[in-house]
Amino acid sequence: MTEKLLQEVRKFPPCRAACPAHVNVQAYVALIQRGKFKEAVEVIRRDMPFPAICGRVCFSPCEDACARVNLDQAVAIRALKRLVADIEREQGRVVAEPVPKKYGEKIAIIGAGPAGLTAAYELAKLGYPVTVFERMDEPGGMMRYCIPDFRLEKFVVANEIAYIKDIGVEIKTGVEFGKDITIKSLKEDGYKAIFLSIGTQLGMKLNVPGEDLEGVINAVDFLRAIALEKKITVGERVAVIGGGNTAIDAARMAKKLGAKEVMILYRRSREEMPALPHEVELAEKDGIKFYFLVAPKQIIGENGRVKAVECLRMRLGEPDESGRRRPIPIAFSEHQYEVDMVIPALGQIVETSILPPELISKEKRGPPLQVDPLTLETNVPGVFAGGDVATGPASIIEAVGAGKRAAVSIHRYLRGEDLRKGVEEEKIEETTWVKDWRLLEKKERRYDAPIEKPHLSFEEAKEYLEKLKRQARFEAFRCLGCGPCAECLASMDLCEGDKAVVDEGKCVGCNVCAVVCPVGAIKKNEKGVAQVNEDLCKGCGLCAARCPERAITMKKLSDEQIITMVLTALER
Amino acid sequence: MRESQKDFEPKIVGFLCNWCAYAGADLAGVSRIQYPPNIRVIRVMCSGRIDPAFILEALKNGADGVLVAGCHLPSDCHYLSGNFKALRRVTLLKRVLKDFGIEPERVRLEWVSASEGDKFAAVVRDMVEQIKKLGPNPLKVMEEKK
Amino acid sequence: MAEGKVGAVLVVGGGVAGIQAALDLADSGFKVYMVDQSPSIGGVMAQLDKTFPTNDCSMCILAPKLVAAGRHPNISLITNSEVLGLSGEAGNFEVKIRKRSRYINEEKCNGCGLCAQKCPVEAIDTYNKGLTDRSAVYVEFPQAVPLRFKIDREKCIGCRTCQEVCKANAVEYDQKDSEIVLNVGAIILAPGFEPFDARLKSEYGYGRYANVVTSIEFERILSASGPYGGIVLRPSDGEIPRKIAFIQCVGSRDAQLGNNYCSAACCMYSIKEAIIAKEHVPTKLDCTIFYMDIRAYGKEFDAYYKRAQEEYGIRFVRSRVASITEDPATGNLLVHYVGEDETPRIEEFDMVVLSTGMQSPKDVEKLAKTLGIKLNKYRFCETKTFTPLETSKPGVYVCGAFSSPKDIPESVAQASGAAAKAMAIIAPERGKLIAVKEYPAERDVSQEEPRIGVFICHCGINIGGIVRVPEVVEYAKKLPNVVYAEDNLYTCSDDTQKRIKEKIKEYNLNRVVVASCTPRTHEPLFRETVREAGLNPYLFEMANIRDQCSWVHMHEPDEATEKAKDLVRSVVAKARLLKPLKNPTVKVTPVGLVIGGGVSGMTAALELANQGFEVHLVEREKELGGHLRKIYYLLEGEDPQKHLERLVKAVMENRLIHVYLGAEVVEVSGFVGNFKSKIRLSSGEEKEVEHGVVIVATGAVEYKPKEYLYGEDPRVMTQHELEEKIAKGEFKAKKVVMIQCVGARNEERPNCARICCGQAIKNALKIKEQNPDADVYVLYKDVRSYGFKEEYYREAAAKGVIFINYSDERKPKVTNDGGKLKVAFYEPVLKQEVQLEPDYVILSAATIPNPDNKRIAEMLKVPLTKDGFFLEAHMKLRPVDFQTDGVFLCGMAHSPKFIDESISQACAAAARAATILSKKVLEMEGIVASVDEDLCSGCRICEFLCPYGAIEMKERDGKIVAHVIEALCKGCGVCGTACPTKAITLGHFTTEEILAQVRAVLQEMEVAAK
Amino acid sequence: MKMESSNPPKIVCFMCNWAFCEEEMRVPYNVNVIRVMCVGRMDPALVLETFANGAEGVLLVGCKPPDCHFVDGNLHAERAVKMLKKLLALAGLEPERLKLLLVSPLEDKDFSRHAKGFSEEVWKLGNSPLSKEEIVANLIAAKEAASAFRLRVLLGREEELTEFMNAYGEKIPEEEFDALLDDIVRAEFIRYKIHYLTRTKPRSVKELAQILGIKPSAVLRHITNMRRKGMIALDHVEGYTPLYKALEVR
Repeated sequence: MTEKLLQEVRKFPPCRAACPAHVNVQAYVALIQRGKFKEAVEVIRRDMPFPAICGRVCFSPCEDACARVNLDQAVAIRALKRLVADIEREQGRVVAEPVPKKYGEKIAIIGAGPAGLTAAYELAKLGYPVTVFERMDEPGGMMRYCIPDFRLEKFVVANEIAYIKDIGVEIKTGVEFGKDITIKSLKEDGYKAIFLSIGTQLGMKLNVPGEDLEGVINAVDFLRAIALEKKITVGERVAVIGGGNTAIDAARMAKKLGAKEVMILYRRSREEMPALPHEVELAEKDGIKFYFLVAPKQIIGENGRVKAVECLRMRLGEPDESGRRRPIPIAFSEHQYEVDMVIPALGQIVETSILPPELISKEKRGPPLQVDPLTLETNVPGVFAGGDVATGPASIIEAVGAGKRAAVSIHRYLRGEDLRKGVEEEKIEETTWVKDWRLLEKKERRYDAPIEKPHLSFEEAKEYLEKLKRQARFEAFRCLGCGPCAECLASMDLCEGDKAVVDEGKCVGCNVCAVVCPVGAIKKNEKGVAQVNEDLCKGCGLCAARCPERAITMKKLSDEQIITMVLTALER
Repeated sequence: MRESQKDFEPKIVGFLCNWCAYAGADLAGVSRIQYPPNIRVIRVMCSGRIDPAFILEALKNGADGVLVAGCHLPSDCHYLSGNFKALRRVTLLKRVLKDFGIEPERVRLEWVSASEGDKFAAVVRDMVEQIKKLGPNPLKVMEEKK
Repeated sequence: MAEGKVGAVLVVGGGVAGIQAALDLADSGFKVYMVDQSPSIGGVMAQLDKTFPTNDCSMCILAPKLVAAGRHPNISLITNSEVLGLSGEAGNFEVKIRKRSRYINEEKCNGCGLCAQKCPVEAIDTYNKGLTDRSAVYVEFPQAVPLRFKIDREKCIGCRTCQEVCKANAVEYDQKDSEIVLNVGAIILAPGFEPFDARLKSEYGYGRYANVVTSIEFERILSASGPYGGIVLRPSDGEIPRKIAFIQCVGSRDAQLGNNYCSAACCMYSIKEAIIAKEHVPTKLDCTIFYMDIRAYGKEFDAYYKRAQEEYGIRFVRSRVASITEDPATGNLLVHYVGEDETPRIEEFDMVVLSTGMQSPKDVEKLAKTLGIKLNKYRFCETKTFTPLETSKPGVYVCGAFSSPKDIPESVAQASGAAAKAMAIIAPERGKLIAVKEYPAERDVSQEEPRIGVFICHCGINIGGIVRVPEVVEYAKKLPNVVYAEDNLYTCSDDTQKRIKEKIKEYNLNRVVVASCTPRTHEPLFRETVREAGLNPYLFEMANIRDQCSWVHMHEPDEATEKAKDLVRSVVAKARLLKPLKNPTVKVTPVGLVIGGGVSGMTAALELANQGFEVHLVEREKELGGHLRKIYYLLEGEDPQKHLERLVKAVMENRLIHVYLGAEVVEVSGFVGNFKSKIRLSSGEEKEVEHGVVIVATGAVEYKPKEYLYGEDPRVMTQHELEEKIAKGEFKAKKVVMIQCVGARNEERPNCARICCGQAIKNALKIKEQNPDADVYVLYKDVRSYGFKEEYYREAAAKGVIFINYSDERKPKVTNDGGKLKVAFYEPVLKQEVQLEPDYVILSAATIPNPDNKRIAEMLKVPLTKDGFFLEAHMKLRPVDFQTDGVFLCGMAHSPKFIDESISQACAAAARAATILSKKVLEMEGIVASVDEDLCSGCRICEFLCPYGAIEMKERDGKIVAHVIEALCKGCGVCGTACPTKAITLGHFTTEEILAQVRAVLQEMEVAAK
Repeated sequence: MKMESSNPPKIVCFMCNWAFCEEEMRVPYNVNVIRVMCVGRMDPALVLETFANGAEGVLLVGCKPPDCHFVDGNLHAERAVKMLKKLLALAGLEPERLKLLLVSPLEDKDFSRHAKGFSEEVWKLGNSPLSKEEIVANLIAAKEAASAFRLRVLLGREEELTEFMNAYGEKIPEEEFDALLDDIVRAEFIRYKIHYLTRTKPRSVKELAQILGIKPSAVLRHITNMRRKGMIALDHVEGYTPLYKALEVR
């Protein structure tokens, strides 16, 4: 599927174009409209292996790009994905049969995070024998260890990874890269291509005095420890420093583990917070206090334990290269917060020590590894790298995207094809088609399943699921179907991209077709004759029905065809 | 029966005077009156200008029928008396045609005023039917035989 | 406001009168603005089917004038507009005009008609008088000028279809009315008339009964381009009527409605409609005309009336119809009338036509107020007998039905007359404002190989929709000598004209062929373009692949495409042989010769002099005045003798007019612009003069009766003799009998003498005035006091003058019974013979042609009518021109007429003459005959055949050969066909060219290998 | 008397792609379902041709606003059906034989209930309309009227003119447009009926008036307009009665 994706110039609807993994949103939403939940999941799986995970934690760039934003509210794409994935799981896990091996070359994937697992999944589907090496005991990387349970249940992660195992990916845990295995050792073991997707390991240091006092623990280590059920004592008053999702997760986890008062200190303002808005709301609902434009100057300890943290007030200056405005400390604005625990959550960095020297990039600034952003090649032939390790901390969906691109590069590398063909920055043409927004009727979002699932009895759950299904179909109906044919496996053969055809001889250019067409796919060209834009035409046939000169016919469902069906129906 | 009547499409040459007959033919066009496409019109300023030599030339070159059309007698002619001269010449020519073995009915003289679009169409329709009955131009038939 | 005089004229009204005035002015070098309320010009005449008395198709004679006005460089048509305000004075007016919005851009629209075909909304077709519908975007009739469409804003639902389908995107829904200000020197009013609304005569049931129609509606029913396609049908059930009744004087001669005047033309057009109706039905049709008096007063009118009775069997019933009721079952109409024998009768007819009279235009008060002109009591424009064309405001003239109801020839004459008046004011400004066009030097192509450019038109979809035009273009490219071929959306549009000029330069073309619509309307346009590109205009030919191909073979696209190819091939074959022709030019002597010094001759001479032209006025008598000498008083009360002195004084004192009294023109030679004449003076010797035009104003004489004891008994005299006596106060009588139609409307002279009824009533009123209790009897056939004279007829009857009708069979007898004068006649009402013993018997003797006419006719080689009056070029549209160019006619020499009509015609003749005298050089039509002198055997057949005497025999080095006077040759080509040695041939239609066309159209030309 | 299964009326149902997915389609045998992309796809001429081919009832099924996948396909269908009912009435069929059913693609599950209900209604209207030869002629005339430029451009523009604005920026009130459409539908139907009647045999105005049941003057007026549009021409005259013959319309 990925191969096909890269070749032709891709005309995606805005949602699919915005998604780093180009998931065929329109297809599965169309299937949901028809109540075909099982087929919907299959369509998602064609593009990425983690429907349930992304359904829960993705920052959903697709919803921001949804054309419906011009009208009322974006279609609840992520919620729908989550629902179909949950339904599939509720109705018993589908055991996928393993994909027959087509090629002999063995491939090693280092790091079972979203990037690594996706690459493995894709390469397995292509028929390669793939082995994934994972340092931790369980595969999943950040998904397993970093995202708290109340956002992403462990069994969900396990379930999705199981599917990948089913199709034939071998996952070896407890194998540490750089220690148990190295590039050289793998090559010797006969692995023809290696994909480094070890993500980021180290939390960024605060670089303020008192950082190594007791009671200061990095957010990732804090969450990983909880995920590994290690005993963690949480202080009475906890201060979390940072504004990303990890900070929110750590703060809420601390609250859940009994902390009386949890506060988040963030050096910029609310708008610049990278965390998802509704996550921030949930945190506020949990009682977590936010202090903006504040940055730690030093951590004050009392006999080795944290007693307070002294901060400076900030004001915002010019935007830095990431586009966010640079915070500038205001002199003499020191003030203290009495806390007994400090959790820095400034983002992760790669631990360069475990990287083989030849891969480390020469420049000082930017990510440690020297990776071609498009083909994910490193300077060592046969070795590819992607995910957080190459780009720095990013979202799961971006890692999945990286995994897919890596799979393609590796496949081409092994097959000896040119890696760059058709890969220059992806030529994606966004098609947003609705002609007159005022024509459309405002339809409120009908589906907003709660993030956390309420605890219900079995019957309640069943009935609740039915209700959710019906709401989901309503919500799916709000999708405007921007892209050309969505290959949504619709069973009706009718819908195979029927197009309108204009007989130029008959057309007098009265332009009724342009008035009638809901998608603005047919207009008069400069020659004064109607011309169909095949990409936008949905094949609804309104123009053919109204054309005063009957100059327009439909390729498949033409008038003659309808009449023949009528005649056979009436046994004439 | 010569060539079957059905698929024989006669070729007719029409000499039309500019002021009346040609204007009548135009009116047939303006009022969209349909008539068979067998006629090919040649415009002259006055029916008096139509020389019997033109008619003979047409018949020699394979025309199956020739229509000469001018202004109504006695006073419609833009040049006062051109139509009288046309009447004399065509009547005389028709007598001569018999000796050449050509049916006189192949040459037809009609008066069509500028407002008689219907009449012009009717004349063409009738002439096509008539020539179809007569069959193709005997000169042409002879030549093909040679 | 430019000071001084402005060399431009505003013509208000685009009917036949307005157009004639505009053409005369424009041809004489003046800028003309023509304003018309309706979207295209043509007025009521465009709605008529045929015109009396010649039964010409109205559109066929009007269309050339419409096209001429539409394309004349000096005439600007401002249609769909009205006059708002006027300021300034004669010679320099400022007029405010409101141009109402058409919702279509006039420059862009080229009249292809696609919008009207596709418009879904239908509206009442007012042009066809509501008998059918038209679409909301329309043009009034196919030959409309300017051929620009208009959107009927009330009916249009704004569905944008027309805007979308219009290929020239000319539709502008947001177009607003606009106002323009014109600076003109004179104004001519020709707004025409408004037909009387027949609903006001409710007793006739118009508007209630379907089969009662007005005369103009009947014209549309008769017309071949009308709703019924030229067959007379009853609107109620579409059947062909068996019996039609025509009812005269509906809304005229009706004191009760305040229209106590006669509308002058209704009698004649009813007779015509009856005749044409009979022709337009394949079945037997009886027509009956209910009338009070048949007023067939004009030239050849009575002959037409007689033919209607005898040849067409039309029944005339003298009776005023009381009322009409309808038999609902059959839709037939029951006409209640009183028969000639006074018994009330009811007769059933299938259809009734109401001859509605003429009223002044709808919002005439507003127009009069804005222009500041006085209206008479019937709301027509007030004029006087001696100034029939002038309104109460100097510089503003009037012509046509707006001054008084009149028919087409009178209107056209008045129009030219008004043009003369207008010219007189701004004569010094002549030629200043007109666009004189310079053409590039003409390229000599005689040595060049023919290089033909072919332009094939789509005409929107009119051609392109049926004929596969690109295929024809490819075919044309392969024809021999064709170096360039292309297709255009609209070949006649302005941008394509530019393209053609570019292609002529780019491909060095020396022949141009356009395959589009009919040359009759578009040949001048393309010749102009070719000439502007430096080529001789005659190196151009057209193929008609629209009106005679795509439009008539709409269901046979293949055959139509083949035919288009044949036509293009045929025209290309002709184009190959085309030779350049030059328009012959003739120099013009700016002097006029007027024969006859009556009121007409004097007026014509004065009008020409006012425009600065020298005039020779030749009068046979010893003094000027002619017929006017013997007229002492007028019905309208003005003093004719005073006006006569004023006229004679003006003529004698005018230094431009050379008067020759007691003189005669004995010989006239030469042709238009270059006449030479010999005048035998009273002294006997002959004087030779050179002049450019001749105006015949020889007047007419009173018939000296032979009947009714005239000449035997002094008590029997003619109206003129009576008038002289009354003027001298020598007439006293107790009982007087007048007998009408003496010497007229009989076998010898079938036509009416027009003015005797007027004279009889005038004298009768004079007698009653002097002696109220005198008994005056008038024995008449028809009282023809038409127009506003009707009022005096009613006044005479009111004052006790007894009018008694007699018929030809029972003519009155005058006997001298032993010294006692007796008049015996049959009284139709009492139904018995009656005898009177009057003191005097007055004979209304007819006015007969001047006996000298025959001599002058031969001298000028101009024809006479059967009656002996002069025969004009075209009775309707060229009443004062002769067929031969440069010779004009006015006054009673044309036919008997009243003084004001003579004066109008005199001014008209002057205006028509001015169109020639105003030019230094006359350019004639290029298509003329030419003689190959070696082949000419001198047999003179051509000289004898030429209807225009344009061929004369000349002696050329010992041999007598034919020679063509190019100025007189009209280009009919008859001579070329008759010439036994083919020595003479017609330019642009040479024998070789036509033969080439014949060969090409028949054989499949071996396409030159290209 | 209840409709037995023996003589149910022949029903043709045109169903939009989004209404009633497959499983909900238990359909009685006399109802033939034809799937189309959108109910708006149904060209009025096709519906009339369906009747002309023997259908006793036509059921159009589409999605209830606002759920039409093609935004306003269902609204266009509503306007087309409104006009079609006028044409059916003119053609002598009971307008109830045509029904537009707009369902919610989500809630409505049971199509067979609708199908049976409609069959019942049609059955009550009596036997097949095609039994009367005259009705066949009417249907052909109605079909041609519905295929002519005039009606179709008005139908196509109706929404734009009555919902938004026309070329002059005015909104045409619904009733006014309806009245105008009424007249035009009647006029076009009569003209195409005249055209149909005079195709084989030239006929006179009186004869046509008698067949059409309208005043001869109205027939004559229609004929003048048909002449103007090149639809009819004078054929010949018998006695005092002109007879007209149809011209093949391009």
